Amino acid sequence: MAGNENFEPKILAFLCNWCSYAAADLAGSSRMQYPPQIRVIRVPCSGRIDPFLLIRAFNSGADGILVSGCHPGDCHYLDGNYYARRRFLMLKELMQYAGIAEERVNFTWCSASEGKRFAAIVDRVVERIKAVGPWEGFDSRGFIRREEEVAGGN
Amino acid sequence: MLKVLAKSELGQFLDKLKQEFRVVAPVRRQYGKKERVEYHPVENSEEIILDSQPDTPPKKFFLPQNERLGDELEGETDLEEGEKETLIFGVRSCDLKAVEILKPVFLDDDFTDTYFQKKLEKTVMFGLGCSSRQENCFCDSLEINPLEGKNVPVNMYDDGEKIWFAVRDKELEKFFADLPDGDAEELEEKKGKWQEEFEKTAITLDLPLPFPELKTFEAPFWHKVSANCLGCGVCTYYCPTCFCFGFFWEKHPEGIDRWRTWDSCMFPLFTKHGGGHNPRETQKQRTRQRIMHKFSYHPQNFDGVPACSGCGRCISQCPVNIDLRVILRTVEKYLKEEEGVKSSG
Amino acid sequence: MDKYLLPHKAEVMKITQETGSNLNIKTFRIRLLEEEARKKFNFYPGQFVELTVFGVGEAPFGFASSPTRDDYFDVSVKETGLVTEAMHNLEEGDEIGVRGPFGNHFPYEEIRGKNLVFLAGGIGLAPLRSLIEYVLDEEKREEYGRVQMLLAFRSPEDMLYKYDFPRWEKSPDTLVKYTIDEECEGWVHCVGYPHDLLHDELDLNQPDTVFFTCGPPIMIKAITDELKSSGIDPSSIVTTLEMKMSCGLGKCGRCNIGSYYVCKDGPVFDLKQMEKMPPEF
Amino acid sequence: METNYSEISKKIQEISRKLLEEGRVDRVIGFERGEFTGEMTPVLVTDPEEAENLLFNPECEMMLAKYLLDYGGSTTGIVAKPCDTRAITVYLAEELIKRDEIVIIGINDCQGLEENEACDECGVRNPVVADEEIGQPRQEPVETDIKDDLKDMSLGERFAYFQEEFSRCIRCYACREACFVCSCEECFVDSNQPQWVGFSVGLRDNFTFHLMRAMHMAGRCINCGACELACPEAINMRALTRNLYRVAQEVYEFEPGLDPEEKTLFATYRLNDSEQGFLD
Repeated sequence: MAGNENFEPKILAFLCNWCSYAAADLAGSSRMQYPPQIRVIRVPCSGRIDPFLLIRAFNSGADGILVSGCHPGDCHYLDGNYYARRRFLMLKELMQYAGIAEERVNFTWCSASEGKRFAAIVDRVVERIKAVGPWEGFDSRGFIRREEEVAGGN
Repeated sequence: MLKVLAKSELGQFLDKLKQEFRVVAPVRRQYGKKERVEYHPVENSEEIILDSQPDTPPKKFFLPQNERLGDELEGETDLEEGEKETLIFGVRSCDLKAVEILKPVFLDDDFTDTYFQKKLEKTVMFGLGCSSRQENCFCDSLEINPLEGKNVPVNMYDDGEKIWFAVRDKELEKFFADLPDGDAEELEEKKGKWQEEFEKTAITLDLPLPFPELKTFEAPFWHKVSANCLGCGVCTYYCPTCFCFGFFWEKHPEGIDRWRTWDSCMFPLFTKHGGGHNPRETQKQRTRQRIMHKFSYHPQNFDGVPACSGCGRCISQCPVNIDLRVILRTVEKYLKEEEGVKSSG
Repeated sequence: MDKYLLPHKAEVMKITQETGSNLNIKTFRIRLLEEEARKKFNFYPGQFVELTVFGVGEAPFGFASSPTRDDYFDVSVKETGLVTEAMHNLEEGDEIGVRGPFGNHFPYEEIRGKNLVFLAGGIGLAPLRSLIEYVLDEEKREEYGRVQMLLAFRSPEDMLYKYDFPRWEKSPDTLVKYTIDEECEGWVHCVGYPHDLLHDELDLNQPDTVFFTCGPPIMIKAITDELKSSGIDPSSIVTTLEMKMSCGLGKCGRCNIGSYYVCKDGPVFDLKQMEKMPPEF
Repeated sequence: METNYSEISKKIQEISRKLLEEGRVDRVIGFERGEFTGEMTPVLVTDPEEAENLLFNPECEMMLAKYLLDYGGSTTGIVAKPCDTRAITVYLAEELIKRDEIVIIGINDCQGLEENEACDECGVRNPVVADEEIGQPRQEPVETDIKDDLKDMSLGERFAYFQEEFSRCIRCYACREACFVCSCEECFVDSNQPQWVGFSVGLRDNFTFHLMRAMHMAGRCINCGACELACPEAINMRALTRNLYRVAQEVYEFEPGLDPEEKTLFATYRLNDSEQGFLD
């Protein structure tokens, strides 16, 4: 899967309302340039993100995901991101073991004042995902269980 | 017409059939450490297994687990023109009976399921008489003859060295013209021996079909026979006669496809209302539904024929080895006792 | 070839908001788009249709309007699940899929000349409305005897088809009574559960009366028990059963109760039939 | 020394009969041999007379712990292999069952089961918790490793491997039902609001289902192998959960089902938890 020059990845970004979402805002209002391929979903806390949502993103055809929450110790709800950290690490291991490139599954921390960092992170994530190419889907081998079963409609 | 074929020549014979048919047969597959026999299109005649019951029934050829019904707005899909007929090579009596059980369900007068009908019309089945009892089968307890498949143009027998073909259809005779004739007496003798073996291992079930509905329904044993049931759908998905289904939808850029998929009465979601109420909430109720549907409700609607062909797959595949025969025994015993109480009182 | 498993296209002509409280019910007026299909689409009171919200799913709904209105039909939808929620988000003019009509119907022929009593609870009035409208239709009215109704609702806000009531009340030889669960300000009709009020509010002693009841399962149970204990013949108590239904053809198996498939042999059953069924509804 | 299974079975029968006769339990969950199949099947014994049907041998591959969830509010005796006791420990840690409602008949010095490959990877050979013990506990520890037969594959090869495996899935949910971890009141696949995963048996939804399932297992799965044994299509879904088990072991030094006082993996955290692989 070589990187494709014209490939515009679709990236879902789950951003914590209290930090990374504000950072994205700051990056915007400070006129910092960052790639437009991310679709932002605002969440109340990184600890509130069900890993199922992230798996589901790939089911629905996202090329990659980015989750960004508050730095450890800075959680608005005291320890949401500590719980999230364990979940995300396990999810990352799971996805990679199942054969989904780790470049597609990105986690980071970003505070409300780090607009510049946010722009840089998005840059990096887009680069990483471009490098592994488009996500072909779990069903890149066809929809149905065994091809021969549908072969003649029989 | 009775013909014989040395097993070593099976490949050549199948090549002849393949010119006109898409030939499907039970073949061996290896998954990890587990070995299975499944119906697949034949590539190599050596992988064909005729001496062991396939783990999956041939139901999928008429009622696939997933079937595209058509676009929601555009209409039904048709089978592709010029498609070869499918020949299923070696279908045992139980599975043939299962197809006979499915027929009146899907081809009734009010509503003919064209999807099922078209597939059935495009399929030819060669029956295979059983020469030995399979792992958990009990078709002879349900008055099915394991040696003689019904409604098939060709019935085969495998005696280990040769395959015997009893050809009953004139049109198919051309495929068998080159083969040497079989000695009918020799075959009868073999069949007699196999028959004896079956009789020795038979389980006699004296079941009043259909089961009396309310009396069986309210019987006290249902909790006991379902206590170890996990609630998975294996028994229904491996059953050659289970036909319950559901719909699902696939959105794609060109439209929305409606698919039909198997569903199972063993799942709680099967009967759960949108509002949350579930008429069959417990595993006991769902197990009872499965048994009662097969042996009481279905025979009531279809001339006393139970929706079970005794293939035994639900027993062999069950993760906790629940035995349908034990449940039937329990029902039989209970009904007899009830009858006894009634006549003496 | 008739389409059994795929829907016909139809349009939502009109949407009426029925209730305002937390019981969110809307009535949809639906018309098939294809002329050909519309001509073939003949339904009877008590039957149901499968409505598809494209891309979301399909759910069964009983007809709530009289088949004497040629062009269209009404269904009333309570917001409970995925499909009903999607329906509530539809707007007038939107497309919708229709399969049906399915099931059996109220014995509208057999009850000619008889006295009728309708006992409805909440949205259970919807399938009965189809029959009520049929019976009260100006052309049909004289074919039937006395009509009495006891319509029960949780509260005045939960009343549906309010706009029909004046017309029903004015119909000859017709008695309409209303009740709510709890006393509330400005309410001038009865208060209490229908099975308690039956004897006081309605005249049950007429010969040759057929009872139709529909509502929450617990209400149906209470009413049928009450009627039975007053010595009414179970075969003249008619109700509709609610099961999860999917195919509408008596195949897919989920609405199976005993040897019946509710979607094909029902949803209308009389009490005599129901007493012989395994109690799984 | 050879394990004497008829001896163990006899002990189980004795203990069960006593428990039932004395009214200490309402029922005992154990194994019996099927009348026609000749295979072992879980059974619920309520009558002391029936206790003699209870048997134990290396064919008793099913996990019995899950049946405990059905009988809250009454007392249940359970014939427990060490893996069953680990499952019970997880249930106790999560307060799904009450300790005083169960009587655990634990089997010491477990030799593993005939067909279960997971047994080769299991180091827990004595019950973690038991009320009645059968046999002598094994003293010397068992050195085992969680195997990883896919580690030499490339990313793409692993993806293709799992696609092949999951393409066979018929979504009968035997893996879910056989698994003691799957104790949710409503499984995520049964939920339609939100609908996490489609109902189709297409590869896309199958793969998603198995990923979600594995994620739900993380930190609770004890790698008992029940899922794999239950699967009629012989799908190697344990590869995913087993890997997460190993990661939890290596990264968090966490193994579920050994201590009822310990919180499960995702129910707690440490300030200095690893951030391996996070973008800095």
